[in-house]
Amino acid sequence: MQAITREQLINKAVALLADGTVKYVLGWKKGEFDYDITPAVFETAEELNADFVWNDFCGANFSKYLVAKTRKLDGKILVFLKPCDTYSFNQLLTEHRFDRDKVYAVGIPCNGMADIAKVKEVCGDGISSIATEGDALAVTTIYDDEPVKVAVESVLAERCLNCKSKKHVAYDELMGEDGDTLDSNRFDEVAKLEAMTPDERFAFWQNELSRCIRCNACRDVCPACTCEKCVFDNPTSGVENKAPANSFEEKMFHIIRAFHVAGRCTDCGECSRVCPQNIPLHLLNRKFIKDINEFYGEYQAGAEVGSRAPLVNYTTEDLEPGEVFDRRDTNA
Amino acid sequence: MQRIGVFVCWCGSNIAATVDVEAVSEALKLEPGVVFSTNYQYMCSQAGQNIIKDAIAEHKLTGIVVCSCSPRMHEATFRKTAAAAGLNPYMVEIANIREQCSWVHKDVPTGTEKAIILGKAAVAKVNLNAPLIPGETPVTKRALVIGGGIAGIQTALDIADAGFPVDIVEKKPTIGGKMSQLDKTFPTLDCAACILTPKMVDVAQHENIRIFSYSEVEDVKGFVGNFDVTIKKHARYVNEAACTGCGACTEKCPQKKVPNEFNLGMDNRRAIYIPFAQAVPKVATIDPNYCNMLKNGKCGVCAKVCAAGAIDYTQKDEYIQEKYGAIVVATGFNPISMDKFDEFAYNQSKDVITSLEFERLTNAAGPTAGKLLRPSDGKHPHTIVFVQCVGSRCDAKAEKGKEYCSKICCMYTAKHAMLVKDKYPDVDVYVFYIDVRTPGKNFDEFYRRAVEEYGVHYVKGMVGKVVPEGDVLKVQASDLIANKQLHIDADLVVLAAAIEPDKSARPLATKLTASMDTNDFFTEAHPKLRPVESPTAGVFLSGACQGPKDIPETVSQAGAAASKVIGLLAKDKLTGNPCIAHSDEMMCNGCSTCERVCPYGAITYMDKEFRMPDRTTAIRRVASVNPAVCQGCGACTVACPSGAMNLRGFSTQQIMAEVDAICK
Amino acid sequence: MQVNGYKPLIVAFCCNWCSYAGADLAGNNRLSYPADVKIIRVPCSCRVNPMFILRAFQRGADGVIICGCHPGDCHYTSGNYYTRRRMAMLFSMLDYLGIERERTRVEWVSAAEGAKFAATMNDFAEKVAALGENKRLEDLRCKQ
Amino acid sequence: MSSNKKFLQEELTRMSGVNPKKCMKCGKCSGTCPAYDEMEYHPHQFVSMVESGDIEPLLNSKSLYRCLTCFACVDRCPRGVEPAKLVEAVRLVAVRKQGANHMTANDVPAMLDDDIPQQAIVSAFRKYTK
Amino acid sequence: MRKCSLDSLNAVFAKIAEAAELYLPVNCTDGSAAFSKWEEGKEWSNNLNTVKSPKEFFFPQTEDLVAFKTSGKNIEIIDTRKEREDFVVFGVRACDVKAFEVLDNVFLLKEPYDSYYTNRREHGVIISVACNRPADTCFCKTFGIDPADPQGDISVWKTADSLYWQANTERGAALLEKIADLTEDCDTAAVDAEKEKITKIMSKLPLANLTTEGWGAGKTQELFDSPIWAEMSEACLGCGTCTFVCPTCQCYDIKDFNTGKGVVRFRCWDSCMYSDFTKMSAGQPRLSQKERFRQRFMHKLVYYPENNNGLFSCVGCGRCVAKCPISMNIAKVMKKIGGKENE
Repeated sequence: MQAITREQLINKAVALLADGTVKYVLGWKKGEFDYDITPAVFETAEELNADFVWNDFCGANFSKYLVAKTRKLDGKILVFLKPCDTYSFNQLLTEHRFDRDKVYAVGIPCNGMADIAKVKEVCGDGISSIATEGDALAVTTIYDDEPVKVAVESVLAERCLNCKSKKHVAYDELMGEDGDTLDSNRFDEVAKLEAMTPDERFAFWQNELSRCIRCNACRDVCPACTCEKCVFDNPTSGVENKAPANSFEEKMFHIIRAFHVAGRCTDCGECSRVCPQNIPLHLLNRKFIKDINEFYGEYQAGAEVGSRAPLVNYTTEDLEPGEVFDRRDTNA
Repeated sequence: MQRIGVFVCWCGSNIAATVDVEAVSEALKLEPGVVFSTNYQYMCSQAGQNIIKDAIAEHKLTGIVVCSCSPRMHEATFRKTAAAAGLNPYMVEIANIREQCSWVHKDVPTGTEKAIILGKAAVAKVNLNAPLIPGETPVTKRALVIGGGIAGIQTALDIADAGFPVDIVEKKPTIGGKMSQLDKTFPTLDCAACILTPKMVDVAQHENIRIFSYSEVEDVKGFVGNFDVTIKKHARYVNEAACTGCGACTEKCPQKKVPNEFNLGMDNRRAIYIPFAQAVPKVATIDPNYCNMLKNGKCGVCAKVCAAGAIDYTQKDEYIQEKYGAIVVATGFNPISMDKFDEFAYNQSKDVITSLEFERLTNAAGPTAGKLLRPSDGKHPHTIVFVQCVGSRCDAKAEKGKEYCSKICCMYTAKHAMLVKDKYPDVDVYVFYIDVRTPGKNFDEFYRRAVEEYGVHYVKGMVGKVVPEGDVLKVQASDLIANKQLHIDADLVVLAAAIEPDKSARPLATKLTASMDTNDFFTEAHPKLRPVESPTAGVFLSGACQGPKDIPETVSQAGAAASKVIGLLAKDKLTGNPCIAHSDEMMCNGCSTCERVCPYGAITYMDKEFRMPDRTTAIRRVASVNPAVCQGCGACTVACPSGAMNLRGFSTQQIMAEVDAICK
Repeated sequence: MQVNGYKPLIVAFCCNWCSYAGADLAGNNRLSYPADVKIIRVPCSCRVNPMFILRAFQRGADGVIICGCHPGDCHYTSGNYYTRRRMAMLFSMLDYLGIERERTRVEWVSAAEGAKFAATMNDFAEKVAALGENKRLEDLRCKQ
Repeated sequence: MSSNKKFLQEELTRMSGVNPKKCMKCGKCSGTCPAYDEMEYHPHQFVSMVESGDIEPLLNSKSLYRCLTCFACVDRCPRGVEPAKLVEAVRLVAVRKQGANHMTANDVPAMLDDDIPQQAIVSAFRKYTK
Repeated sequence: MRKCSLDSLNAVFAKIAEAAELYLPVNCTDGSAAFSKWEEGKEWSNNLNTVKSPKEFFFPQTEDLVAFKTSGKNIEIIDTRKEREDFVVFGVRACDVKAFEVLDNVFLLKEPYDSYYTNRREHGVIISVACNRPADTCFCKTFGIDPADPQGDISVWKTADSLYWQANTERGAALLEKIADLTEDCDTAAVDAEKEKITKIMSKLPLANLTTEGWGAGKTQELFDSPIWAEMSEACLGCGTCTFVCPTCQCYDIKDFNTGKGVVRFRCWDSCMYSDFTKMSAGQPRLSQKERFRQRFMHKLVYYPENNNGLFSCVGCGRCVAKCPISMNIAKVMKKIGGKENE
């Protein structure tokens, strides 16, 4: 259950529309089911009242939409930002990717978002409705007469289980209580992989990346991937490629993508959320984040606007590329 | 599609001995775009260049590949050749089949195979070359000389005499540098002050020269022809224009216990001081670390005695902005610290001194008014031991001294020995040496005179230790020729300390983006062919900042640096390197990533209206590269995630084509 | 260079100011190193894009080495510092994906270090040859 | 150089870790040596003779047992050559030969003396024997 | 009709695999299912659907078309086609079987036939299986597909303890013959009961009442400029997930890969959602995401039926519904038009 209610958000949005602060509202729109929620732009109170939703399935990070929306829209837009979204928001501002003056950011607290795949693992397919009842979800399927109660806690998305921060780092207005940054265990999985032998690691990634269908969902949803044109789509870049023709190209795409967002990735986890093949792409990004923290000092992309990302920075005392391994080997 | 000509050079037998040049030119004939391929004994010769020129005309070549020696050697030559034949010089690529092939591989099949691959890579690259036209930038006709020693003075005078304005920045209150501290100069034994001070006066009076003494370079921006320099003028608490240099203040100042750095601390000066009688500018300076007025507001004697009213306790550091077309570094040297050489007891006995201290001791203007007296008790010494190579020629691992030979010690030690014997023939003088190095006009003759005419004892061997005992210094040394260990009771020991670049050089190099070697000597653009230029365009080197030098050498290098500066300032416009970064605006995200890595600040951003792919228009922030500022390192090209940044001459596509050609 | 009968292909990216000149010096001094090493001249080691490295592996390279000026000596003052970070990160990632770490290397070679250049290439070629063919980052289409 | 000499030379440089070629023949080692006058061959000669392969005289010289191993030469050598380590290595080669011990246990009682710490004798015994 | 017990399934698979390569859905490490070549120890997944549809067997994501080898300035053209070995795909759902018909209409309707597709089609035997547990995202019924009665060379029904086999084609019959030893004749009673159960479930599905009303041949003029496209495509990321998991999407791009020694010309799936889809020298025909979004749904629900006797090129498998990163999908689009536009 989320701390702020749908009604509170709608009231806020309606009020800001009414007093002319904003002309548009970027929010979550209800879908066919109770969990297939789509980001949408609302312009009136009627639209909001009819279709706006706020529940445990509002995972989408709106920050990236601001790049296109502020460019196109003729007025100010209200955006609701969960704590993790605010990091992407700041990172995009650092990179001058949208016009801050055209955005009214409302920070909203988040208790973590549920992963529908995990719900289905518990309740099976054929869900006809999901209702929030306190800290649980009441899931009704066509196969069961009685709704199954599932604790939200038990079906939280991986990124929410390893939430790094409940603190908003950017907003014009904050609703509800602000939280703190958290000590998460988000690097445990990375460390587990690091502890494997190279052969095991190779086998692990071969298995994961071989499922890639190059749908580009990870890239297209990523708030760090806002390039006007991605090098992989650009025939003149020399590395254009459209399909994972073989295991090399799967790796090429994901390594280069991770490298391009290294130091800029806020670890919002959208890439893994949207991957149709459930490839744990966040483990690539987190590897870079972990390395950055260990090699160059703790750095959280998006924590503040204008910070200098580690890969566009240096010290004269940085460790040598060869020492990277010595360091890990002695740690291990 | 290009029409490429391939020219394989034999380099006599340098290439042809290990590379089948015929096979290379034949193989490359089959590469895409190649319409002509040949080989010749010496492509760089006039005849070879004519082959290229003729082929360009005959085969209407749009690009050429020369398989020859390193591009560092003859790229410029072949570019000129191409230009002479009407081809854009940047349509030339060199395959380095000499230094990186024929010279490092032994057998013909291996060499030939590799040469063909290197040739293919060059062909692949030239297929993607585009004609480049260098940009032009104006030149600010003013030079900056950093350092006012003999190197800086000579450079400044030469430039100024050619009619260009010059500014000298000197961090001490006076120009003159180390030479002003010397007594006599080898090999002619004329007095340093007699030959230096007229030059200092020339500088002071030259209409084209300004002196910023007691000043340092704070910041350097810009690039060759267009440097923007901030000079920090330290507050000297004396109005320079008003001060007449009468010296009244320096006599009345009650603070008498300030170690006199000009005499290396062997005597004292006042808190307000003029370093030496012939100082330029001859202006007093208040030392804020000792001045009672500045420290606790109690005193003000100097202001009272100053007839000119030049004292100004409220003076602040001043920052001066100036534009320069060229910068000459003349930051000089210092003797190294003797702290790590306990065996010579430098820190234990006042009678163990460095050679520079010895210079002051024999100088008529020095602490003893030129009388050779022991610093400890002012007695006349009877036995003097000179130790050479203290801290020079050391192993890097020993971490005590410098690996290089300090070059000047052999000569000045001979000079010192001779000066002693000249004034005090009764003194026993020993010089311990490893080698006596005297390559220079009249140098060896000078050294022989010390031995033969003056009877200086030159001992091949090294002093192992010096132990102060009572009022003598027990010197233990080896005499390698006699195969004996010597024990000498000396009254004075003089250490020929190694010299090192001034400490200000390293931070200055960073500001100038000029490179240095591991010893903090500035690196020259080419050790033989461009010895007075730094690799950073527009930055020149004069004197000991580039390596140990004696005065004649320093002066000649100073003149050489000046002539380079004059050559630069004589131009109205500079043509730049066209191999620079450029941004594809349609691809650019305006994210500032490239700006953050650019070491030259060459990238700026602007908001521009664009027609987007979906036919809408949008205002986007995009990067733009200042072609005059960009030096073409390519850091931005990798930082740019969208690949909007590319480097002309080393484009992503060209490098990938080379990779592909090599790997196929 | 052959180890167990395998002759590797090595791409060396050398910065124009130091390492390329170091390679030239190795040539001047006739210090031999395996012909399997093919040098690509770049203005600065910071011009080397990770894409070039992967590209080389794709096209059949067995090892890629990047040579630049010693830290602090970059002709462009800071280029090799960026290289150092970029490559530390990239190599760490490649290792994370299970790709043999010995296939990639960064080495600082000055224009004066012809001997170091040759020694580095000999050592690198030997280590790469010992690994055998690059299987983990290969593109079979390029090997047909 | 004969193969035996060469072998001995390599053995000595390997054991000592000293590269005699680094010596620039300044003589500072001998200049600093407190046992100079006791030694037939002086520190710089050790370095020079090992470099030239002229090792036999060193092996037979009493100089081996006059070196105090005070390491003054090691500390002061500007080239980092470390002559004392070379002397030590030559000494080891000498005493390792069958019957070439410089001291025997029988020599010890005669040396016992209130002025010499017993430890010095013990360490000398260890040093001069196999 | 033949039947075998679920316990003997492994033996049956082994028998089939003797005759031809056998593929079937197996569980992946992440809990989803994917078609995989059967070998001893591999178990048939309980999942309703695989993430990637079985269209891959006939129309793989990438396939080489032809190769060119260069030597000097000569180019040699190499036909890289190879006759496909016989293979069997087991466990294809009714919707996916129907999807083959959609693909056949594209690749095999008129000469020149697509020889790559034909080759695979001729060598593949499809064993479909009825859906005991349809999911909330299923809407095959909308397109007249009956998951209780799947088509294919052989249809299979699964009950609590047995598997029932029925051959629909000669190829199917021939294959059933090969496993005759492991199966026994039976009547259709159990299957009929199963079918009834499935039909009942189908009526309870959330999308059970979704119809194609308002869509189909001849609707181009009416729907093309509808304002819904802008609204529905608002959040579309322009990724290719929907197209790549879709069993009927058949667009591909042809690309050349320079191997350094020549060129491999290959085709790979393309997505109309991509900004460079069908890009030509003059640019791409659909400039905005709205236009690209519209293209996908108009193609499936209007243009394709117009050219193929009313056959829709959506089979209601629900993959895109489940996988769209922003939960925009064909069901929402159909409802929007079917609901508001036709009121």
